[in-house]
Amino acid sequence: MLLRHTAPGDSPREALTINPAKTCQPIGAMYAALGIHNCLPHSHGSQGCCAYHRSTLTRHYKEQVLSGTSSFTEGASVFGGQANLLQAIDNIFSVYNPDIIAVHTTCLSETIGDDITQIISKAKIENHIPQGKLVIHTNTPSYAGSHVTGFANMVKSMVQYLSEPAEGMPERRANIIPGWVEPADMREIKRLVEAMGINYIMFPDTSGVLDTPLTGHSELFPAGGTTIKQLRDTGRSKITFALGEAASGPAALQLDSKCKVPYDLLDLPIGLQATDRFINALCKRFHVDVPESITEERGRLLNLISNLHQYTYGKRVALWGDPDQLVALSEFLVLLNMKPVYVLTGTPGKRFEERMAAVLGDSVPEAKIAQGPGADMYRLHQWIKQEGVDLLIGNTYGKYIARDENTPLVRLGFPILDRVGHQYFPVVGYRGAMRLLEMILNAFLDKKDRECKEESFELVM
Amino acid sequence: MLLRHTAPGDSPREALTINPAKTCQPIGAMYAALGIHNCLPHSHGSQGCCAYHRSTLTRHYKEQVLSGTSSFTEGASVFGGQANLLQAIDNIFSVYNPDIIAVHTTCLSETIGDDITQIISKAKIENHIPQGKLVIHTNTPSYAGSHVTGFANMVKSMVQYLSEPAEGMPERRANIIPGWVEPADMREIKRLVEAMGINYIMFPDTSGVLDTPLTGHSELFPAGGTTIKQLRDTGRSKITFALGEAASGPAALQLDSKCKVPYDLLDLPIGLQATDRFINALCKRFHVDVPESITEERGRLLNLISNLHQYTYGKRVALWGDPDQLVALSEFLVLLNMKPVYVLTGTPGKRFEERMAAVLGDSVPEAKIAQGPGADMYRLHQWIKQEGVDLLIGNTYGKYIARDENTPLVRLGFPILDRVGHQYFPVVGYRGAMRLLEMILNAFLDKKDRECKEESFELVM
Amino acid sequence: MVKESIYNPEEIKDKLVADFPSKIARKRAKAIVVNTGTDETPQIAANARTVPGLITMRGCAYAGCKGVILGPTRDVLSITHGPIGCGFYSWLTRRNQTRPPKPEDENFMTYCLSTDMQESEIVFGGEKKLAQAIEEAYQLFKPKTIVVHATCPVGLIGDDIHQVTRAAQEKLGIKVFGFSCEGYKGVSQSAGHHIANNQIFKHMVGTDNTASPSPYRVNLLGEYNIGGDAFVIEDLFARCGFELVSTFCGNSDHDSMCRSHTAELNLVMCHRSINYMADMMETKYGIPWIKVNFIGAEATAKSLRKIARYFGDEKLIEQTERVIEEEMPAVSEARQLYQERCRGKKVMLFVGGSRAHHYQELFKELGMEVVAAGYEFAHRDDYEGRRVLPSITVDADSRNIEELTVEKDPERYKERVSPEKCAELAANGVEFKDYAGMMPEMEAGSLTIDEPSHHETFRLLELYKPDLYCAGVKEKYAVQKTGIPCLQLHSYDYGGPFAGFEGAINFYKDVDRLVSSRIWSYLEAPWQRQTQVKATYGI
Amino acid sequence: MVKESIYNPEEIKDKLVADFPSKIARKRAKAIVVNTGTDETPQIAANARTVPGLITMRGCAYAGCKGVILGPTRDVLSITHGPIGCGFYSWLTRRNQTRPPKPEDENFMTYCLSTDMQESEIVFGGEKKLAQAIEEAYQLFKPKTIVVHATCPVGLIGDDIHQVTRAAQEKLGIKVFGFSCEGYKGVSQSAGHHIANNQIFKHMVGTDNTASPSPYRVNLLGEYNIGGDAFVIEDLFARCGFELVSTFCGNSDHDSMCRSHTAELNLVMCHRSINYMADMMETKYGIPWIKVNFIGAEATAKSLRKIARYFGDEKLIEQTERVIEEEMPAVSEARQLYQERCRGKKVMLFVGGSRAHHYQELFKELGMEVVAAGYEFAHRDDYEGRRVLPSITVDADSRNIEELTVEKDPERYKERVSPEKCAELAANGVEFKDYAGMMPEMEAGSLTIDEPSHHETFRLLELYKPDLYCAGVKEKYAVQKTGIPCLQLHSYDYGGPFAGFEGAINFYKDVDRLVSSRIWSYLEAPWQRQTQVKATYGI
Repeated sequence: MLLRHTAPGDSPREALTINPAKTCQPIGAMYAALGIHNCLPHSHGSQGCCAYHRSTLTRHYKEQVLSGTSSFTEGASVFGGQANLLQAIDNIFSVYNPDIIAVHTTCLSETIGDDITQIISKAKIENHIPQGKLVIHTNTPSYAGSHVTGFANMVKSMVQYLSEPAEGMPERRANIIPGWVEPADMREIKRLVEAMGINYIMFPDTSGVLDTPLTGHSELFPAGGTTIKQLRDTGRSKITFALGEAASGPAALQLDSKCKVPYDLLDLPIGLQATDRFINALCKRFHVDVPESITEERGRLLNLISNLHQYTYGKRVALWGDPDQLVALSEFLVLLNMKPVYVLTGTPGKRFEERMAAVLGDSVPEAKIAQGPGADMYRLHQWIKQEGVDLLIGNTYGKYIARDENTPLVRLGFPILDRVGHQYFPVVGYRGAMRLLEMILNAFLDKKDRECKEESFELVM
Repeated sequence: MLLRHTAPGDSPREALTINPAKTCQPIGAMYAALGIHNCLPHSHGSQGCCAYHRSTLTRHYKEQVLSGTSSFTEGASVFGGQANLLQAIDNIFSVYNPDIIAVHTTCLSETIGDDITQIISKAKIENHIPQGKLVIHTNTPSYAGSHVTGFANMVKSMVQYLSEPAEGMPERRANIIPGWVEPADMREIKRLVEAMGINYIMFPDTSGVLDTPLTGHSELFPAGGTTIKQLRDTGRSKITFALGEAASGPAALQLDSKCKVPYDLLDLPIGLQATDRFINALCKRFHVDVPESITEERGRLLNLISNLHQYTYGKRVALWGDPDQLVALSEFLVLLNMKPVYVLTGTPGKRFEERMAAVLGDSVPEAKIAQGPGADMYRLHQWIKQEGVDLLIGNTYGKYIARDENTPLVRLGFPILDRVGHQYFPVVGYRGAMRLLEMILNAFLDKKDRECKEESFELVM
Repeated sequence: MVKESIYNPEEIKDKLVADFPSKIARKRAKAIVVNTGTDETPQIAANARTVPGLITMRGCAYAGCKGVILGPTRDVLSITHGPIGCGFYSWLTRRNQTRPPKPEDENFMTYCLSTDMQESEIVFGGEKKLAQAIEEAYQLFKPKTIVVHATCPVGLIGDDIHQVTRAAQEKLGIKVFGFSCEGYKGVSQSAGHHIANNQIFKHMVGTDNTASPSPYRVNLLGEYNIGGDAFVIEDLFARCGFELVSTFCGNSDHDSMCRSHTAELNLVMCHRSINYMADMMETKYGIPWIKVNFIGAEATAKSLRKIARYFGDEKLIEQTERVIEEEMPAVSEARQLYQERCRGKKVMLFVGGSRAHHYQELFKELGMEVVAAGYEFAHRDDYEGRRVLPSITVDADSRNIEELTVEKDPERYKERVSPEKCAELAANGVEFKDYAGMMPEMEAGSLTIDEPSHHETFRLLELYKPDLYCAGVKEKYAVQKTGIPCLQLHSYDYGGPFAGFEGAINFYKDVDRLVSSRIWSYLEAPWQRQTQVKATYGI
Repeated sequence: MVKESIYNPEEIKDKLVADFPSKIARKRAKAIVVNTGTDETPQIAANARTVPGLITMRGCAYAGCKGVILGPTRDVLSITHGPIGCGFYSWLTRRNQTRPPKPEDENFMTYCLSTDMQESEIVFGGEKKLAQAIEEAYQLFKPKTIVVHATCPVGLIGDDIHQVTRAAQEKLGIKVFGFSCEGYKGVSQSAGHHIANNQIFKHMVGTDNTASPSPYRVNLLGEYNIGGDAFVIEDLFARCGFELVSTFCGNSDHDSMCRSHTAELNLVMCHRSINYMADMMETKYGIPWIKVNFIGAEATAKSLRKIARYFGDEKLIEQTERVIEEEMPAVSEARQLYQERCRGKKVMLFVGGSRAHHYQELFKELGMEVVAAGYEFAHRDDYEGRRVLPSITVDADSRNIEELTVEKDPERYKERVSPEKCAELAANGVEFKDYAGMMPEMEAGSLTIDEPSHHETFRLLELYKPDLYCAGVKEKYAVQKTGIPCLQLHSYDYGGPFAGFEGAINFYKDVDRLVSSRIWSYLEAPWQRQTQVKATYGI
């Protein structure tokens, strides 16, 4: 047993987190910043943070992930990081020449109280920032929230720094804040919006940045990402669709209050119902018809669900990850008549438990939901030890539980370090839901094929 | 052991086939006919054939598969099936009202020598065929060739019956004969051709027929399929791209000789190189540029291959299926530095062994290739018993070998009876190759995760 | 529950055939019957030729012989003589499970053997290739028995498989025989059952006189162990104290079939496919037979009690009651739970030659209403009861299936039950050699339809909008496209077992899954609903 | 093979820094050195601060302490005191394998324990939470030892982890101690190694005097069992007859580290990360140390021979030779095969603090040319040899890492080798307390670059177009985008082991895989080739 010291039980812990179901803010800010075209993220703190974030993102994407760091030493930690950041801004613009640097803080710089707004304005005044170039920042203290918070903060900062209000009528155009999803998911959301014939700006957009082709040429800044012009224009769009309350809500709210762009706060379009609501919102807000091709994709998803229903019906699932994913995914699993009995996120936040109760309340009254402090994978495993599940859905760290408990794992969420596909094949939209369902079915059917008695080995399934 | 009576060795057999790697012609003709819009396939023979073909196709697609049958009784078998076929034509048009009936024969009607051409002309003369309706046929004796031959024959018959030569200059348009691939593959080929900006007719086209949405309404004839008008127009296209020599070659040849439409005979676009050749052929013949989006897809495939190479390198693979698939797939596997050591098809034909030798000759000199009589899955298993492989790639019947030998199976080919996905997610084109690679990697990595020693259990892969 | 009947069943009957050409309409109308709810059943046209061109559920004689009857016997090696297709399609596609006593014991069910006839054999004859194939099969598998199945061309080109198998038997010193089950024989799978029964009776039954010491020896006939049904029944028999000599043909093996004539009682499940065997064994060996049904918990209890009562041993009867008592609480609990969710829902079932009848038991237990049912390959007696047998006319298609002439075995015939005892048992519910048929047991106003075509099926769905439809794989996905769930009663949607008490619970669950599945309420997209509203209110 | 040198290395050096602002260019130029191919090596700037804003390979002190040094010890329970990130990122991300003797033995390596500091602790202090966390960890895991790792804010807010751990030790009755390895300490991981070494030496080494009876007791220092390297070495030691007391820190456990002072010889693999320990153990206990290298078959043989020669026992020497003889044929065979495909190819390696040196052995065995190399977190002596130690100036960043003052242990100090013997052994190739450094062993004209930034890396790739690049995960995929394969020398691309004879063969294969992979010749699409032709010929 790989996790041999985990015993069943629900022993209370007040101070100790074991096997977390979250990580810290800055990595989320870095991921979001990568979704701006020609942007170099910058980690203001010790260089270890930056190395850790780059490594984790790289392992997840198997892609180049670049970021600057202020490389604090003990001196900087004591006397403040202003000099380091100014020097970094100089060096980054002269050596790497991005259009924009997106700074996020760390627990180190937050603890010592570096005022980034002030440093950036000093940088401007002292001409550290070349003409036409930009530096923006967000505060991402690692000791508050989680990686999701960091993502949300950086997206909100894009609005704060860049969005410009319309002078007259807004454009007939949608802002799409995709939330923390994969490049392939962003591509898929764009495909759907384009198929609806709706003009849009997606931000951030990591497609074309973290799923780049192998060409024989290395690009510091790949072709993808939301341009600065687009970010400015977000203030002149007619409406914002914010997908995922935790990751996209704050930016949408900010855009409303700064530029008076109203917003629809929607779930991530994972699964049938959330995608329905997304498409329907597009349809309503822009008075366009849904093209037959999308309705057909929806129908193919329904078809697949109806045909293989016997393998999902009544199955108990444990899931962990980020609130936005968990809510939409749980709703989809319930549609498949599966039972998300254990759902847990390390990310704190107000609405998660309420939303989960709404999704699971009637259908899976026995479900255990946990969030924030103490909601870690050790706890999840303890629950599983008390009463097992048929399936695990979550990030790669679940593989230890999967092996110990001989329970199949569908990899979804962040980080996925040991398989490929997540960056290339979407799980959002109807097509994404089909992929999800395929993964779930394969998990069950592969296990059955492997373990059933010989007399129960089936040719047709 | 599920196949406990299979022993290693290469015992010669002259008369007995055990666990075939092919099936009979009519099912291929039925599948091809389903790719015509508003067409009811018709099986001229005993109703058992039709039931078997419909069941097998249904299990593969989990979709409605409709076909008429002449429902021979002993009397018809002795006195000929003309009366049955005429009655069937009557009934089909009056009850189901298709635009066209596509008749294929069976060993029964072939053995008694029913002359379908003559029966159809009698049906015309005697007004069994309503105005504007069509009946076409192909001869598919089950005792010759295989299901692939049957498919090729029906596609060729479409040309023979329907293609009309151009009166003046041909249209700037391509005919695409996709070969025996899945609806999703046909969709993907169409997407690529459309992205190139090339006008085309694909025939047959089972997308929209065997991957239909669940809507609450049942359609006798779903929306998809090549229309009769399109089939007529194939004779007026500038060129034919025939994908897969065995399945698409005969129709292309026929179209050339009947309507003087020249053709490029290409491999199925499975894997990098075959897709390259397909795109390049489109590019050359139509003097169009390849859009950046396709080049990027190609680059993403390359990227994925390069990143996960350590898991495919040197792996021994056994594969079986249809010649067109095997040739292209083997070439792709060699690119991945894998070793297709056993490759086998029950389908007879001239060029397979030659093509395979060209693909594997230098790279995998130890490869065993077999075709036609004696090339069955019992033989394949005997080879595997002599020296094992790391991976099986083939249809569902391979699962028995997979379980006995504890060797992972990637399901590809026909029929796939125990998993979903093949009808919805393409394996052709660059995106399809990424899916193939994902399936191959998952097969290896899942096995490693399951079986490795605890100390070798890896978080990052 | 008040039954709502929106339509008059006679009207529906008319609607079902309204689109057919008149000749076909007349023919099909005879196969559609409105049930009376009494023993007075109207006559139904069954076992008739399929109308060419009408999309049919049916298969062929080869499927009935090789697929159904021979398929489940693990250690009889089948070779299909013909082109490759027939062997391929019948390769592992039925879910008849098998469990050899030891892991190394013979099990050929995973193998598909074929002569893969080529054009030259069609022209010059395939006997030589067949003979060679039998030898090769023998060398590789060393089976006790090899059987050969003929496919369509074999009969037509005049290959004499019986001659070839006789010669092989002599040469190899094992049992080798053949089935002339060409696909064009008869009008459905049913012909193949008959052909298979005949040859098994001739070549296997009675070839080994070793009898078990237990006095309570039974054979189970017409149980094919789909999804493990036979395992459940075997377990019940063992716990009750019945000695199962042989099953025809689920989880079955060669030797037990050869000893099957040593049984004291034959239990017939699927009458349609196996009645030949029961009758012939009665005539030759004096083994009486009773109809049993292990589909449905009540039916199972009833069947077990009948068997125990037949033997009359008090201890046996007591033990049987104990087993039923052990099983029933879980069944009742499940039934109560699932009844709440299923009661009153409408169901149709069109499948097999006895399943459409047997499964009505389970639907009754769930409180569901069977509004229409029918078989795929049944004969009139399966619908109307055995009493109509004498009035069934033998048509051309039936006539060419061999009827064996069986006589009392001079040495081995034994009267198990005296005529007096027989009457006494019958009075106690143990009726020999009889079955009521499906129609008398259905509600008045419900429909019985023999082998509905695709067209009739979809008219039925439109007219009734049932909550559940039961059929086979060819129908399942087409039916579901209409938003009505379809349960495969051939393959149990790859679930099961459905037999016995355990099976009943599985079945309740599966039916609940199908009818309560959330997916059916999502067929319309939100924007489609809006469009409708717009359309209705002219917005 | 004639070496082609298109560029003058001095020119290249200029090109590498040409795009930097002049101040940075001057600084970086000092970290880039053209090798002389002799012992006369120029001075290199190493262990210097990373330039803010330059994209760096480096990590932090916490990573060096918790990740590298403490990570591989299975039964010492680590708690990260800080916000959640540091614990999360160091959770199982190094491939240091572990193999407890029994399946139920303690193994905490799969667990990530953190105090997950929140804002309130930043404001009001985290000591209370830490104390509570230690207790909770003790209750759940009942370990022998708990250690605490400080992250950046801990030092800043003034939490005294040593005070808290001392109190916990008293309360719980087990060993509890802490590491002040805040991420901002020093300039790289290296600071963390030092901090870790100090505390392990203070709290663990020498706490158990139980010695094994074998006279050939050694410790292996600076081997972290990536991909199972230590397993290979352990196996070789066992076969040669060396008794491995303890490894710092691969496949390691608490108790053996506590007994490590009973060894007769310390073997130093990664000098950079562990030299502190070797020196302190020598001073305190008199254990001499030699530099060994098990990367490369020749290097492995040489190292094994050195150990055997140190002990001087003829049987031991003989047995060691026998082991080498057993292993070499397979190595030679593989080397011959892969040399054919790899010889002459150019490679660069930038990784670690000794790996970039060790792996040159393997590339030499393959006949490949190392055109540039450098470390990520090394000091000058790792480049120039131990002899430069006295000339290394201690800067502000190094000065704030504690240097322990160690003295001879009055009771346990023992001279293992007399000065005379020492000289004699040195003459025979067993040189104590010394290592040559990477630069003297590299070819003239090749480059040594300390911690190249992302910019320099890509200039190097452009200028040299090497056949293989070796670095870490952050570099791998970026490098491969240029069409040049990259081997991760931290994680072995998730393969390995690469140590010893077996590891050498694995390495040859992997390098061949990378440089011979077919994919690199397909980077251009056919239509891109055509475009080029068009462009060239103006078509």
